[in-house]
Amino acid sequence: MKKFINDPKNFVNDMLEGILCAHPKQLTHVNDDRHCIVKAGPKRKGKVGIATGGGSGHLPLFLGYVGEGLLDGCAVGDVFQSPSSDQMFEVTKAIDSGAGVLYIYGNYGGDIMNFDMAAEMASMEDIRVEQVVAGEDVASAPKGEEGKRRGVAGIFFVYKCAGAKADELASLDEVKRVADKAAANVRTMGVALSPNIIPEIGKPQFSLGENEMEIGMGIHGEPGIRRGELRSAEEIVQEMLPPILDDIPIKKGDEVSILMNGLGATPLEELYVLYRTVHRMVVERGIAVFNVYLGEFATSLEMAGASISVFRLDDELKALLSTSARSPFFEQLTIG
Amino acid sequence: MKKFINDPKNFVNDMLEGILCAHPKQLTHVNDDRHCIVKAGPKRKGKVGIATGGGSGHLPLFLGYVGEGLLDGCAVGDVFQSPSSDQMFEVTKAIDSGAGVLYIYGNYGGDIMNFDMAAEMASMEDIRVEQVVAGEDVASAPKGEEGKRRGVAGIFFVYKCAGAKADELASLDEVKRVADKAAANVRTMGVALSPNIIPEIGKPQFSLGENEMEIGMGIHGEPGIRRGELRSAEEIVQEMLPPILDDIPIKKGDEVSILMNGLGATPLEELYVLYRTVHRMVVERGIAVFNVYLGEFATSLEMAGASISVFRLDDELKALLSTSARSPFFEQLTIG
Amino acid sequence: MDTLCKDDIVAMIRAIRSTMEEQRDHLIELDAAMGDGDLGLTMVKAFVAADEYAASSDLTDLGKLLMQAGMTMAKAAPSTMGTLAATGFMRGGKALAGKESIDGADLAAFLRAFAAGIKERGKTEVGNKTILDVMHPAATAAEQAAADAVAPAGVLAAAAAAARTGWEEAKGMQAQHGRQAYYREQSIGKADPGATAGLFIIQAMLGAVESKEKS
Amino acid sequence: MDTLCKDDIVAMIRAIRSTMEEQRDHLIELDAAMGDGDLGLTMVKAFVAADEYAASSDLTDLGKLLMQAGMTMAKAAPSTMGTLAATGFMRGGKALAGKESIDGADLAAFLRAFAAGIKERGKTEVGNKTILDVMHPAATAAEQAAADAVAPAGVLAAAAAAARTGWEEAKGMQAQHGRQAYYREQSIGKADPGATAGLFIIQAMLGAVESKEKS
Ligand SMILES: Nc1ncnc2c1ncn2[C@@H]1O[C@H](COP(=O)(O)OP(=O)(O)O)[C@@H](O)[C@H]1O
Ligand SMILES: Nc1ncnc2c1ncn2[C@@H]1O[C@H](COP(=O)(O)OP(=O)(O)O)[C@@H](O)[C@H]1O
Ligand SMILES: [Mg+2]
Ligand SMILES: [Mg+2]
Ligand SMILES: [Mg+2]
Ligand SMILES: [Mg+2]
Repeated sequence: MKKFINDPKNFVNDMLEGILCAHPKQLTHVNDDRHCIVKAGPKRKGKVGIATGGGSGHLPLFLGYVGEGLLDGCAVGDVFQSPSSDQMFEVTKAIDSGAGVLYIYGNYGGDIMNFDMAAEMASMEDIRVEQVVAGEDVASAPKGEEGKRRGVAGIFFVYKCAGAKADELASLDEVKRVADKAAANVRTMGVALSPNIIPEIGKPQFSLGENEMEIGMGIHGEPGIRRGELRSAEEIVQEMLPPILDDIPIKKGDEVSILMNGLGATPLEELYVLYRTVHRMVVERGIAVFNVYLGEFATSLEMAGASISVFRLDDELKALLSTSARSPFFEQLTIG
Repeated sequence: MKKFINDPKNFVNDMLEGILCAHPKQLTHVNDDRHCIVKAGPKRKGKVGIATGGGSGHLPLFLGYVGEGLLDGCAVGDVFQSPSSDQMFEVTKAIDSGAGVLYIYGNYGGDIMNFDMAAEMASMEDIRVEQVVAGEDVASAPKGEEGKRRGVAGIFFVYKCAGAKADELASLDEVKRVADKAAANVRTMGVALSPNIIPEIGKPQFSLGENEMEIGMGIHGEPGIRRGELRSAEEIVQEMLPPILDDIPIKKGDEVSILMNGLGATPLEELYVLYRTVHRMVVERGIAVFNVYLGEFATSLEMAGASISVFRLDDELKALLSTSARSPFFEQLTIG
Repeated sequence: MDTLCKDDIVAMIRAIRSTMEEQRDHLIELDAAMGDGDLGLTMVKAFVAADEYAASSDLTDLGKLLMQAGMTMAKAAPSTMGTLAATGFMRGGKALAGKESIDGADLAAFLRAFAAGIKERGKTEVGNKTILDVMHPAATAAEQAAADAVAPAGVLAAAAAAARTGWEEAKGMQAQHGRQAYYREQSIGKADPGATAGLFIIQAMLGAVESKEKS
Repeated sequence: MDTLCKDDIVAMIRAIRSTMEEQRDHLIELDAAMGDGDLGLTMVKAFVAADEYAASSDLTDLGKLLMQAGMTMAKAAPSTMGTLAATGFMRGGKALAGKESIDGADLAAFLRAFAAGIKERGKTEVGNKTILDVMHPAATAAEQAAADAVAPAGVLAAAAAAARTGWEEAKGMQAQHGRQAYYREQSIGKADPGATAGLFIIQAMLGAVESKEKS
């Protein structure tokens, strides 16, 4: 295990300490617990608070989207572990300004149970909480069973649109409506080339043969659709993209934003090699590309691999996507 | 070699095709050669053009810093290879708006010779060219032999400050002065944990033992200061940071911007674990941290490793660093 | 012996902790086969926390003690199973609120509330290849034994036997929840990690009471 | 034979290409030991391009042909050595501008301009463990031979012998430029990759002329 770490037991804590001292003007923590990250500075009266949460090991997910025009708080778990309901509740209290709080998180058992518990605690303190669970990995469950799908990199679009809406001082119902709409319009699939290593476990989480890839694999090593010999970038995209586009479906005349995401160890160069084919296929179908996000938006430690997310836009989503945003991990100047 | 590629011979071309179709509003190419990348849209009359160039495999270096408030053009070479003088010359012609062109690039033999040749060609066409060669890797040559030092991630600061100055429509001499000043105030050191693989070669560029690291290694695998057993993140920073700070020296009362850079495969989480100790040591010395850039700013394909750059600020550099900037690889809203 | 006192409850939690520590790698392996491999770590974390809490608690209300132990677990190990086990202890403890000693019927009530808590928190049913397929039959068997006025050791023995059968039956089921569900038919025939952890909990409780009887 | 014609020059470039293709892996290895390992790739690229250009060129001006071959190399292989070799051909060719046949003195002039070009472009001196430590003595030996009115094969034989000696001497030097320089004292005793490529160039030129004489 070759990693820049101190005691593996302190990995998450050391990381959080690093994050908090690197970005003191942007992030702080509450309840004396670094796992409870919130935006620094005063709350904006009347603004819906948006919280997320999830395991560590996925930076910039989840806490990386706490920022201006984005989220207000994040409960941080251990590597690939849900944070506790308690921590979520503390974040909830800290970010509520009276307008209620929206939870946006990925569809994982532990997270759901803990956010449910936190929402129960919040309701006992008269904080109104709504929840949007993102699950857009088409490899994780067939059409018709959307509710079983994992949430992966596509949650970025849900954050961005909900964050922009909340910034308009929209009501909790409105922010939730937009988040639901964003979640309904994004689809993702991933492919893994090599495993990651959880510091506390110290050995690879799964194994792939010397020349193997797994299409559809999840960001915790969940099984995909097909394991087989590594193919060319073109063939990989030709296998991955159609199920993404055909699911909603996204078709001729639609306009999309594309997120080409690296899982950790894959160089940006290779993501562009993949994107080249994505672009050609999307354009061939008569779909217009509004913009492209390429880089690491949701990772799995040092896993080599990539995911493709396609986000179908309408005027409302496009406007929300285009506003400026700023977190320590993601900055965007207004588009257009 | 597990990579998302098609024919290894086309790696750079496929990547460039991907980049150009992903960001058509921001980047374009000239002379029918994708290796000659320039900013899309009209030139700004009277603005000094800034060009860079270098081998591929280091994204976001070099072309990733072509953008608003940054550079105007970049000649792109093969993996770890200089682009040709010809390509540099084409970029030079394309970005000159009459105010002259500044070349900013890293201190590597091939690049220097080719930029020299390009400058000669430009002077024959009456384009005034000045050059700033960045070399800030303290591990690559001792104090006193600064001219021999490699340029690595710290060139980001030179780009940012020069780009902001050129945006003020300052003269070529002024832009060069600022670039020289930025280059004189940044110091870097790296550490590698694992090698990279050049697609066309197909096997690791160097080898490190199962539990080895190399402190001071360059981004093409150039030798470092010490190879030895992997230590804890704290010990690694304790070894790397003092030579960086002591070189200028950067001392009590100074204010700095810190760039904690990942070389490719290293997760952001680990960079923050490293930064935690960087921060503590810097603060203990009475140095103030203005801001922190953490992520991948200069990489070496899928090399696992990191580099630390410290940039000593004065009021001028701080103001230039703080302006907004936008490229497909780097966006920054105005700081402060 | 017809009732258990505070020391017995504390010893029970200690016994669960020891079992989890012993079975840590086994649980990691089971979970890694079709999940994320964390179950060994989280169960140890959960029950180390519960044990440390219980061993140092001044509470005489055993229901409250169990509830608080559950809350400690929820903080220490918020994974799926950590949260379910915590919920089980919280609900089970709540069912025993006010009791300073515990008899067979109380144990049955504890297990019933434990199973009901899991069912509600996990939004699941019997037959979905989860810990519920162990805890539910265990609670039912415990209730039957308690109805016959059986003492704690007997109640737990009945629960453990039913748990074991439930654990076997769950093997044949297809996973519907969590990471295991992504494996669909492939999950059939394999032991469910959470069910296995549930079985260990009940077996450890029984073991603690039995070893006390012997001493 | 006292002069070389266009076919001979084209054959010379073809011979350099073949040598580089044969020595590709050897050059990669040499460069990888203390550099980035690209030398085998770039020399092949450079001379494949030069060969393809020369074989299809209509030029009768052999100086111009060599110059253009150099420019082709500069585009095809802009690495340190690619650029230096390209500069060498461009400057060497310039020195022969207008010639439609080439004698021993012309070859000496070519090598002298080649070496001077490298020296200027690389901002270096003899003794810095570079290709110059091969090309400079080769040019000097060629000039001496040419002063004695020796024919092309003899001039190149003298150049190759001096190049070989220069290559040996460079082994003992410490690298001052490029990636090799980062190895400081460790570079002493090892063959310089660029000097090796330079030696191959001269040996291939000689080989081409010799094999023609034999045929
Ligand atoms: N919704 C659910 N209801 C009840 N039990 C569940 C549910 N989902 C998962 N489980 C149980 O949890 C076990 C996995 O626990 P754990 O490893 O903690 O999950 P994860 O690592 O995915 O958070 C499964 O074997 C199953 O017994
Ligand atoms: N400034 C210089 N002047 C002359 N020759 C040089 C110079 N720098 C390097 N060389 C030669 O170039 C060789 C390395 O070439 P190459 O592998 O192309 O370099 P790189 O890969 O670093 O660009 C060295 O062995 C040396 O002979
Ligand atoms: Mg888990
Ligand atoms: Mg090179
Ligand atoms: Mg698990
Ligand atoms: Mg080389």
